[in-house]
Amino acid sequence: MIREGILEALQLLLRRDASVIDAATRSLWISIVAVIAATVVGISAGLLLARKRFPGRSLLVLLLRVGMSVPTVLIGLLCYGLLSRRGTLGELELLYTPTAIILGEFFLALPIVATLTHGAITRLDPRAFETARTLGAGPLQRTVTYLREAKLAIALAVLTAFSRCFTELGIAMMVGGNITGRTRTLTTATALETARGEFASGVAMSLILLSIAMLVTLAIALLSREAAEQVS
Amino acid sequence: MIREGILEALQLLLRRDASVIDAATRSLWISIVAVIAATVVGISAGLLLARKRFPGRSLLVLLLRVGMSVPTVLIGLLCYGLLSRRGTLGELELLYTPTAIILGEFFLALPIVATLTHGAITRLDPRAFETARTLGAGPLQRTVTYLREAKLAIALAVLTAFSRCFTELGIAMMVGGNITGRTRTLTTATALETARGEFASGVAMSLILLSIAMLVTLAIALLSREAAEQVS
Amino acid sequence: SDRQPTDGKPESSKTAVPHASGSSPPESVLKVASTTSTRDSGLLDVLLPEFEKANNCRIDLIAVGTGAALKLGEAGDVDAVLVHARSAEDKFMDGGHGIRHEPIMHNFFIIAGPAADPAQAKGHDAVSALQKVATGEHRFVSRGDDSGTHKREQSLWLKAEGRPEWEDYVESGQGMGPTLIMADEMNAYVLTDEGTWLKQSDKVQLVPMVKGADDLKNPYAMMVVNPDKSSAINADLANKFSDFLISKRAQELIANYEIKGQRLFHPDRLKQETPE
Amino acid sequence: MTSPAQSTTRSMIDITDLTVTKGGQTICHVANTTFAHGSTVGITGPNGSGKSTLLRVLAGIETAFAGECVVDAAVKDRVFVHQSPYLFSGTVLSNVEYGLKARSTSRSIRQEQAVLWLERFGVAHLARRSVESLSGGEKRRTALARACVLQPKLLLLDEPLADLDPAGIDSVAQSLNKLDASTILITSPSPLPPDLTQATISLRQE
Amino acid sequence: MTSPAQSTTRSMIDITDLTVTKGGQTICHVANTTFAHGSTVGITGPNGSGKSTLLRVLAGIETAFAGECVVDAAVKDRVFVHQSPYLFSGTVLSNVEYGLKARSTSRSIRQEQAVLWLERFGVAHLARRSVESLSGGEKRRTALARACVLQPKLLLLDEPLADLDPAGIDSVAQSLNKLDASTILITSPSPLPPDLTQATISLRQE
Ligand SMILES: Nc1ncnc2c1ncn2[C@@H]1O[C@H](COP(=O)(O)OP(=O)(O)OP(=O)(O)O)[C@@H](O)[C@H]1O
Ligand SMILES: Nc1ncnc2c1ncn2[C@@H]1O[C@H](COP(=O)(O)OP(=O)(O)OP(=O)(O)O)[C@@H](O)[C@H]1O
Ligand SMILES: [Mg+2]
Ligand SMILES: [Mg+2]
Repeated sequence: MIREGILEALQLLLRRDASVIDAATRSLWISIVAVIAATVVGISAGLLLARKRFPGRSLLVLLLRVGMSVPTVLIGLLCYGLLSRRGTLGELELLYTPTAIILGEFFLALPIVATLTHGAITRLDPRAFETARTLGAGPLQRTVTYLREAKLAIALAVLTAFSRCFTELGIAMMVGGNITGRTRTLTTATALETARGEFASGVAMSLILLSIAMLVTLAIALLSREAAEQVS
Repeated sequence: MIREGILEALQLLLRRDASVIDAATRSLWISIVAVIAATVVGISAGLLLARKRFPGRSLLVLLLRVGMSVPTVLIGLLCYGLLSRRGTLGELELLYTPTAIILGEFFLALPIVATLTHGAITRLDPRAFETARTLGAGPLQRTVTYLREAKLAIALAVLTAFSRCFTELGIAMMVGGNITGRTRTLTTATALETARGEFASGVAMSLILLSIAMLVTLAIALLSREAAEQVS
Repeated sequence: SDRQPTDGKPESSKTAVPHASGSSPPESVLKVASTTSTRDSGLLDVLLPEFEKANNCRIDLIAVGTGAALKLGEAGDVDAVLVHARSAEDKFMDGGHGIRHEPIMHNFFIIAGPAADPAQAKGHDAVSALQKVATGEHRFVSRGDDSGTHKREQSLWLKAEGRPEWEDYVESGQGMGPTLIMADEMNAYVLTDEGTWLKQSDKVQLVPMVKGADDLKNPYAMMVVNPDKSSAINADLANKFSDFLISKRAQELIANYEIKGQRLFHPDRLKQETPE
Repeated sequence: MTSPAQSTTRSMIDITDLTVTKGGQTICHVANTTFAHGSTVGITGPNGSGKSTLLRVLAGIETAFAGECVVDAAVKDRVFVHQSPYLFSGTVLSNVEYGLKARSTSRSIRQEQAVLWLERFGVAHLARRSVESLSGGEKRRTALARACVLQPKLLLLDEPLADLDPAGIDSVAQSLNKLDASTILITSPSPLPPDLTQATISLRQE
Repeated sequence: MTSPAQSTTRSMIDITDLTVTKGGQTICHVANTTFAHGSTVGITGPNGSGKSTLLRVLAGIETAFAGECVVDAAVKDRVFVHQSPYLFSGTVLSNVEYGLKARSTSRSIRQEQAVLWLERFGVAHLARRSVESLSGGEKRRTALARACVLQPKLLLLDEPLADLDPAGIDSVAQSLNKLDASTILITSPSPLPPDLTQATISLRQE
C-alpha cells in the first residue's frame, strides 16, 4: 500500500494532475492565510498575557491552553452554526467557501500560537524585559525584542499551528463541504479516497501533503533565522 | 445549536449516560497511554537530538518537525496497512481495538513531543549543561536536571501532544472503527452525531470532551509544578 | 410526500440568460447535499457535468451522512437533497422542508458475508438470512449511523421479529466504505448498497449472500428545498435539476452507468425500458 | 513619587525613609538621603545589603516600597545597568544602538555615537561580534557603553567594575567624566576607587 | 592529554604551548607552565586575555586547542565555577547538594556537608531560599559552596571575588585553606589579594 502510494504520488506529481494541484494549492493557501492571521492575533495575545497583569489573566491562559483541545469537528460545527443560512452570519453566504475553512482554522491555530508564545515569553530572562524598558524602548521595539529573544520557540509555535491546520479534516469537511474544485483540500481528498477504499490514492495525497509540509517547515526555519538577523 | 448542545451535554452528564461515560473514559485512557509512551520516547529523542552530535542529526530534527504534519488519515491508513489481516502485524488481531488507536496516536504525539522538547533543551543556557557536567552528574541526573530547567516548555509540549491525541479523529475512525461500546471515543461519537445530523448532540459530546481536557490541562500544570519541587 | 405544485416554471430561469456584456457571466450555483455512498458510486460525476454545461451553472455537491444531508436541507443551506432513506424523506416533506420529491432511480442492497458462510445464509431471503446470522450469533457489522442503509437494516430486523442482542453484532458508526472494509477484516456479514459493493468488491474477500430481493430495494430520490427558508435558495435551478434527473436523457445516462461492466442503477422514470 | 518640596534648588533624588520588604523581611532600607544633580555617588555595603534593590527602586523597576522617593527625572530619562548585564542576542553594535533606536536617532548618528562609546570602553574592535562569544569583561563594557551612549539624566550602575581590568576601570572613570549632565550612582560591595565618586553612602545589612 | 613524562614527581597541570583559536584568532595562549599539586595559583590578565578560556580547557569543557595540556586528575575530579555562575532552579541547599548527589553521598551527610560549606561562605541562612531571589553576591557564594563541598582534586574558579564584599573575600580565603588536597586556580582581571594565592601567572592579550 505504501509502495503503491509512493508510486501514485509520483505519477500524480509528474503528470501534474490538475485536481491534485488544485487541492494542494488550496490546502496551502488556506492554511497559510489562517496561520498568518492566527500568528498575528496569537502572538499579540501571548505577549499580552505574558507581560501585562490584569484580572482574569490566568483564567485566560488556562482557557487558551484548553482551547488547544477543541476538536476540529466542534469548530466545524460551531462555524457551521454561525455561517449557516439560519446562523448569525448567514447573510454573508460564506458556508462551503474557502473563507469558511480559513475562519475555522484560524480558531484552531489561535490557541496553539497563543499558548506556546505565552510560554516562550514567560520563560525569557526577566532582565530582558527590564533592559528593554530601561533603555527606553517603546511598545513596538519591545515587542520586536521579545519576539527575537524567543524566536526559536515562536517559530516552533507557528510551525505547530501550521501543521495542525494543514492536516486538519473536520473543519474543511464541515464548513468547506469538500466540493470538487472549490473547497477540496489535500486532507479532504485523502479522506474521500480512503472512504472509497482507494487506499493507495489516499496515501499518495497524504505524501504530497507531506512534501509540501517539508518545504513549509524549511521555509519557517529559514524565515525565523533571517528575521533574527534582520531586526538586529 | 450551542445552547442546545450545552443543555444536552449537561443532561448527558447528569443522568450519567452510560454510552457517553464509556466513550469519555475510553478517549481519556487511550490518549493518556499514547501520550505517556510518546512522552517517554519523545523526550528521550528530543534530549538526544539537542545534546548529542552525530551525523544526520539535523536531518532527523527536520524529519521530526515535518512529522508534526503527518495527517491523522495517513497514520490511520498506514496503521491499517500494518494491522490489517493481510498486513505485517495482522496476526496480532489488533485492528479495531483500542490498542490500535493507541499505536496510531503514539505516532501522532511523538513528533510533537520530540520537536518541542528539542526546542526547549536547545534554548537552555549552555552553562546549565556545563555546570551539570562539571559537578559530576551522571546521565540520569543530567537528564532530570535539563528537564527540570525546561519544565514549562516540556509541560506545554506534553499538553500540546495530549490535545492533539485527545481530539484526533482520523486514527480512531480508521483503525478503531468507532465500534459502539468497544472503540467509540468522544471524537468519533461527535463525528457520528454530526453525520446523523444531530448537531446539538455533536456539540454536547465535544463539550464533554472539552471539560475533560480542562481537567487534564490543570493536572499537567500541577504535575509539572510538583515535579519541579520534588526532584530538587 | 406529495409533490407540491410549485415545480412547473422551468422557463423563468435567470441563469439561462447570461449577462450580456460581462466577459464571464456570474455563474449561478446549485447546492446539492447527497449521501456519501451516492457520491462514491461515481454516477454524479457523469450526471452533474451534463447539467452544468446545459444550464451554464455550477453544482456544489456536499456529500455527508444521510441525517446531515437532510439537516442541511432543513436549514436551507442547500437547494436540493439527494438521499436514499424513504421514511426520512417522507418526514422531510411532511415537515414542509421540501417542495418537490422526485423518485429518480433505485438499486438493491446486498447482504454480503464470508465465503465460508458459517450462518448458511446463502439462498435465503433477506429476513431469514438475518435471522440465521442472529441465531448463530455470527459476526455482523451494522453501520449504526441512521443512514438509509442502516434504516433499511432496522426495518429488516423488524420484519424478522426484532434483533436479539449478541456479542458479535458490531456497530461501526461509519460510512458504507469503511464499514464494508471492517466487515471484511472481521469476516462478518454486512448489509451494503450495491454501488459501494461494486466499487470495492475486488478489494474484499466477502461474497454476496442475498441479492436483488424486493425487500432489499434501494430507492433514490431528489427533493427540492422549500425556498421560503431563505431568499438565497435557488429553487428555480433546483427544479430544473429535478426536471433534468427525470428527463429521458438523464434516465438513459443512469441506465447505462456501469461499474466494472455492471449496471448499477435502475431508472424509475423510463418505465418501458427498465429491466426487471 | 510626589513632587519635591523646593522645586528651585531641588536635588536629583530625595529619599525619605525608603524601605523595601520581600518575603516578610526588610531587604533594603535607606534613611533620609539626597543626591544632588550632576553628582557621582558611590553606594557600598555588604552582599545582600540592598544595593541592587535601591537602584531598582530608583530606576522605577521596583515599585513596591514604603517611604518616599522623589526622582527629578522621568523614568525614561533613567538608565539602569544590571549587576550581571543582559545583552540582546545580536551584535555588540546592535546592542549599543538599541536605546538610540528607541530615541529615533538617525541611523548615521546612531552608529557614530555607538562606535564612539564602544571606543571609550575599549571594545570598538568587537562592534560586529555576536554577543554570545564575548568574555565577561567585554560584556560588561558593552552594557556600559549601551547605557552611557544615551547620556541619561540619571545613570544607575550596579557593580560596574566587578569584572573589569584596571584599564577597564580607568575607562569607566573617564567615560563617566564625559557625562557632565548626568547624576550617576555606582554600587560596589567593596570600597570604590576614590577618584571615581564625589561621595559614598553605605548600606547596612538589615 | 597524554600521560606526563615523570610520573613520580609529576605536577597537577603541565601545559606546553597551549593555544586556543576561535574565529581565526588566537584567544588564549599559554607557554610552558606547570601547576604543582596542592598549590593555589592566581591567573590574572586583562579582559579578553583568555583567562576563562584557559580554565575551560583545564576543566575539560573546551576541547579544541593546540599544544599539550596534561592534567593529573580525571575530568570528574575537576570542578569549574563559571565567571557568572549558573544556579539550577530550586533552593540554595539543593544546588549545594547537587554534586554530592552525583557522588551518591548519603542523604544526611549530604545535607550536613552542604550546610557546613554554606556556613563557611556565610549564606547558611539562605539554605531554603529559592535561588531566583538571591543577590549577586549571594549567588556567587552559593556557587562557590556548591563547588568546594566536593573537595575536588582540581578546583577552577573563574573570577570568584568579582561581586563579593570584603567579608566574602575573607570567607573564600579561609574556605580554600580548608581544601588542602586540592589544586586551586583563581582568575581575576585585577591583582588578587596576596594572602590568597601562592603564585600568580599573567596572561597577555594576544
Ligand atoms: N523575594 C525575596 N525574598 C526574600 N529575600 C529577598 C527576596 N529578593 C531579594 N531578597 C534579599 O534581599 C537582599 C538584598 O538584595 P540585593 O540584591 O539588593 O543585595 P545587594 O546589596 O545588591 O547584594 P550584592 O552585593 O550581593 O549584589 C538579599 O539578601 C536578597 O537575598
Ligand atoms: N567564537 C569566538 N570568536 C572570536 N573570539 C572569541 C570567540 N569566543 C571567545 N572569543 C574571544 O576570546 C577572548 C578570550 O575570552 P575569555 O573569556 O577567555 O577572556 P577572559 O580573559 O576570561 O576575559 P574577562 O576578564 O573579560 O572574563 C575574548 O576576547 C573573546 O572575545
Ligand atoms: Mg547587588
Ligand atoms: Mg573571563
